[in-house]
Amino acid sequence: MSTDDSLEALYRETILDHNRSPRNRGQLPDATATVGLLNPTCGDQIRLDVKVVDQRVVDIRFTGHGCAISMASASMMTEAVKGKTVEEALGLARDFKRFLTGERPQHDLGELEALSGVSRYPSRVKCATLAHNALEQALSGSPPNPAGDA
Amino acid sequence: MSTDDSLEALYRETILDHNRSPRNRGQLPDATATVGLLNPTCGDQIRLDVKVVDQRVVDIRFTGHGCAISMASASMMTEAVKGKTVEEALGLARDFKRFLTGERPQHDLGELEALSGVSRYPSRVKCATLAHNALEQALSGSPPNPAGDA
Amino acid sequence: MTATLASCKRDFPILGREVHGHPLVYLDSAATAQKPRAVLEAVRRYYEQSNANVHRSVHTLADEATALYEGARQKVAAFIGAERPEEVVFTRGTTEGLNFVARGWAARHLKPGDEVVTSPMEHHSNLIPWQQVCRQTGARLRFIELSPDGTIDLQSAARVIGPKTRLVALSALSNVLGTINPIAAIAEMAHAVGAVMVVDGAQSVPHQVTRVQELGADFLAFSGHKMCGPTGIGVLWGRMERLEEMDPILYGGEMIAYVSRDAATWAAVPAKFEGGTPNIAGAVGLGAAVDYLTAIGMEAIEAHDRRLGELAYRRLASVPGVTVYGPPAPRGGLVAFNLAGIHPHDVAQVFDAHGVAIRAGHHCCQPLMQWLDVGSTARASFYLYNDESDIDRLVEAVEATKRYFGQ
Amino acid sequence: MTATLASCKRDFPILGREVHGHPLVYLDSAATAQKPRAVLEAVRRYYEQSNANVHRSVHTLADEATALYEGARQKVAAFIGAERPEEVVFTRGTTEGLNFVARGWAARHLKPGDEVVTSPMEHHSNLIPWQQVCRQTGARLRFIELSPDGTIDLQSAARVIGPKTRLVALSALSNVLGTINPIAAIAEMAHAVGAVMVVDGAQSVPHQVTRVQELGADFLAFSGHKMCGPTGIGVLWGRMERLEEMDPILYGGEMIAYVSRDAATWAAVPAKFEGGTPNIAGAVGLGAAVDYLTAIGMEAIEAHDRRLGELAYRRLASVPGVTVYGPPAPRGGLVAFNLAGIHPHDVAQVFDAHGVAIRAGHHCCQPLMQWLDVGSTARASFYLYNDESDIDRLVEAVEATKRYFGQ
Ligand SMILES: Cc1ncc(COP(=O)(O)O)c(C=O)c1O
Ligand SMILES: Cc1ncc(COP(=O)(O)O)c(C=O)c1O
Repeated sequence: MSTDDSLEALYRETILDHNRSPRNRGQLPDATATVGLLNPTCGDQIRLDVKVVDQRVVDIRFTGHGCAISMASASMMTEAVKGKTVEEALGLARDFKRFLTGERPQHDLGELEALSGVSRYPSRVKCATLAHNALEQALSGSPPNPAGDA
Repeated sequence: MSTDDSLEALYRETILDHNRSPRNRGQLPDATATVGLLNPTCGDQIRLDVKVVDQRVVDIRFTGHGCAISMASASMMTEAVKGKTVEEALGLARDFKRFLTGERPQHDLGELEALSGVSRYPSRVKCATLAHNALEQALSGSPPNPAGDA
Repeated sequence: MTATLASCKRDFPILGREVHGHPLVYLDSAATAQKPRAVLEAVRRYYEQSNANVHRSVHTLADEATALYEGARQKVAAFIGAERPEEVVFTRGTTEGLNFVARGWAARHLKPGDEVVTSPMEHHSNLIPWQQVCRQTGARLRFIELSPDGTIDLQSAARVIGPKTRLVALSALSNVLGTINPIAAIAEMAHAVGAVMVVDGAQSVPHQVTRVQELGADFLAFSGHKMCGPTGIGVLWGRMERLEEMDPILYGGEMIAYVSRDAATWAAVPAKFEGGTPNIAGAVGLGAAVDYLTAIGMEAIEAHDRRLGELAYRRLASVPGVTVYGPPAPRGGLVAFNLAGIHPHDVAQVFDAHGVAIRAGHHCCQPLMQWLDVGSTARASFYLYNDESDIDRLVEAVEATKRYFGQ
Repeated sequence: MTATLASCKRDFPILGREVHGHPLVYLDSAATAQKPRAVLEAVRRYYEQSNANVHRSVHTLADEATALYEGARQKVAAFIGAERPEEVVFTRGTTEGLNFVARGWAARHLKPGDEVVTSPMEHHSNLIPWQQVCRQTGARLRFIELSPDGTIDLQSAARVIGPKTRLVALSALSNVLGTINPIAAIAEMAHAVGAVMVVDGAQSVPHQVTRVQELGADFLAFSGHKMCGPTGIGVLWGRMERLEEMDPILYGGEMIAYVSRDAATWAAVPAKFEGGTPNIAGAVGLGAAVDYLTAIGMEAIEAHDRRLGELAYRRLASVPGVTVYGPPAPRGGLVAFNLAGIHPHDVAQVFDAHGVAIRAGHHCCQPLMQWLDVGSTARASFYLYNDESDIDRLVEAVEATKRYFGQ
């Protein structure tokens, strides 16, 4: 792969855009769950605030710092799950993690599919899944399955 | 080196003879010093009884079990030092150990020179020096220099 | 790579060597095995194309090196039937693996009055770590006795393994007696009293089909260099629950989660046990060795090695003046023996002059030498690249040695 | 082998590689160095001609293997100016060496109230072992503070090192800041209060002339893989008196004198610390690496690496939006840096797309990241096979990355 191809495979325009202008950035004063996660390999941090009402994610915000992949992934994820039921949101997080190991997603992942290139960069999978792990933890109250963490 | 050359280099006829019929084998009831040594690498053992009168080795005996090299070396050593002064005997032991590392002996080593081939077999040097280490210990009352033990 | 047992010898460059004018007959594989070209090539390819530190960087070489290193872990896991690759911890060898269990698991779990059980046939690496951890914790070290033929006495095992037993450590195959130990039966006794079963697989994993689930072990340690892999790499396999309750041993890079000036938390298993830059090329080479052995077939190798061990035992036993040790059959592919009146070192030296490489000594089993009541023994050990003609050369060397020393 | 610095690049097969259509520029030698053909050949020759277990047998291959292994020890001893080869203990790497000192020396000598002194720039391998042994013994861990430019504050050192200090552990060259630490001065302070000086030489020994006598260290740990040697081999050097008062860590084969069922005594240094089959091929390869570096000349390599490090620092510092860390000069051959608004992982990824291999992360120095108040950094590191054109490529990659992320 040439320079451009290799970068384009990883950093789709959507990703650069979400990285430059993250959606749902901030905190929720009335969050029902807040989770902080750190990626020890690279020092990336995320804080995720979720507001769940009647088993539905009515609002979600994130703050933190990390690479373009992890920040764009967090931004896209918040957009994807806002308004979804807890069940649906958890399904999406798991589906996305499978997707990054090269499996076919069961549901439409929307913009998150722009992260497909990550599956070819094992060292970056952890970046892309950080926000999703935080989401799982916030919604299920338990740490996510470490296998999906690979 | 062919089979015969390689064996002849190590096991001179004198050595096989001393191995078959060791001289000064046994114990001394009136020993002035007795030393037992073990070679942990191969389990060889020697017990050396020395009788020193007026700074002279008037009698010496050994028992033990070990390979042909170690038993022949013990047998030859006892012959070489019997009747010598303590000084001379210690000098011989040290000279012999230098000899085995390929250096020239300062004194005539007599039959012990038949062990010259050992210097080409680093794994056997310990066998050939066991009795000499025991002698040094018996005559000086202190453990021998470990460097010579290599 | 030929991938059949019959013609595999040509895969091993060193076996084309001459020693003292004779084609080399290498009968010291229990000390260390020779390496097939496929392993040497895998190591060279790693260094010439992908060498980088693992897990640490995002560049192409580092990604490749990490994939090769973790790929080797997966290969080893499949080779021993582990449930998850994460249960495979890379070590320097059997010795380090057993010490890890002693320091990381036993030191944490043993209390005064507890008992650790082992046998008198163990290699020093599967004995001294237990002596030391017992001394440190106040636990007591007990021994299963051997039957006169050098097999484990199961009645003694049943007596010794009891409610105080916390850990049982046993080799699956003795490096001196050739005894194939009844690990599954002993593991059952251990588990019945709630003890942990530690298996020294240094001699078994290279020579026998290994399925950790059926073995019944909680921990299994083995060495790459004895199974056609490079030196400096080995494996500690453990059940995930046991590994999780084990302390790390080497503190440093890559085994941590978070570190402040005053404290640190650990990464998940297996990273927790792999502090510092690992032997990456060694792991890659071990992965290639596993591929090679698998292509030849471990069932075939197991049958072959046993056959050679049993044949050599019979043929040596029939030579006047030769004493052989351990059971006649079943046995692994090695035979310890002595020639009456000739010291094993002299035996090995005369063998070497005939191009036959064997080992002489206590084989790191001094308590077993005490049990056998010998200072040391000679030992011939076989592997996939040996055949019956090597046993002919072995027996000829015995005769030559007897003649030489006039016995 | 060319044996001159100017043309040595061609001795390294991997450096002929392309990455994403560009000739590879390898700037990650601080993580692990590339290997010259001479090292790979020495390893291959060992396996193809002399592979056998060391110290264990009397056959020809075993004699050759032992001579090669002990020969490597002598080469390493000469390379660092050790008084005796026996002071060189082979380990897996720096991490294992430092852990050995913590477990074998410090655990035995520290008492409650004693103090261990280190610095905030240490690699986790030179920090966590001391955290743990302090926790275990009741000793206290103290830190020499850094000056704002990332050098050791000698006044702080003079305050912190005092009558309670039993051990001072410091890296000779920081793997992030590039700082060359005043080991001799600190060692003098340590010795004045009767403390032992432990030096992490992971980054210094590959890049600087090392004379242990002048260094003033009591222990020095380093890794073969960072100095053109194989993975899985390293060295712990210690003064003989210190090594003799240190407990063994790995119990097993070859490190013993006598063993009974219940007790064991130890072999002499260094065998006492080399339990189990060592990484023989690794030691042989390290010996070849030492020969290679010596032929090129360590003085020349030291000057070359420093020049590249200082030049890269200046050139990066002059690019708008780039922050560089540590002192401008003197410095070792590495520079940690950040690009404003772009995460180091993304920097390294874009660099990789341009064929430039650097590392991004916390470099196993989380407390130093906390001190620098950054999450992570990018790092370019140089070795004998790099030259100024590689710095041009580095700076071009910085510009390309800024353009790519629109900064
Ligand atoms: C300063 C320093 N100390 C220690 C280490 C650890 O070395 P290794 O991983 O080879 O054990 C490194 C390298 O990663 C280092 O740079
Ligand atoms: C039964 C047994 N256990 C343990 C070991 C130690 O293995 P290593 O030296 O590779 O650590 C050996 C081999 O020497 C062995 O035969």
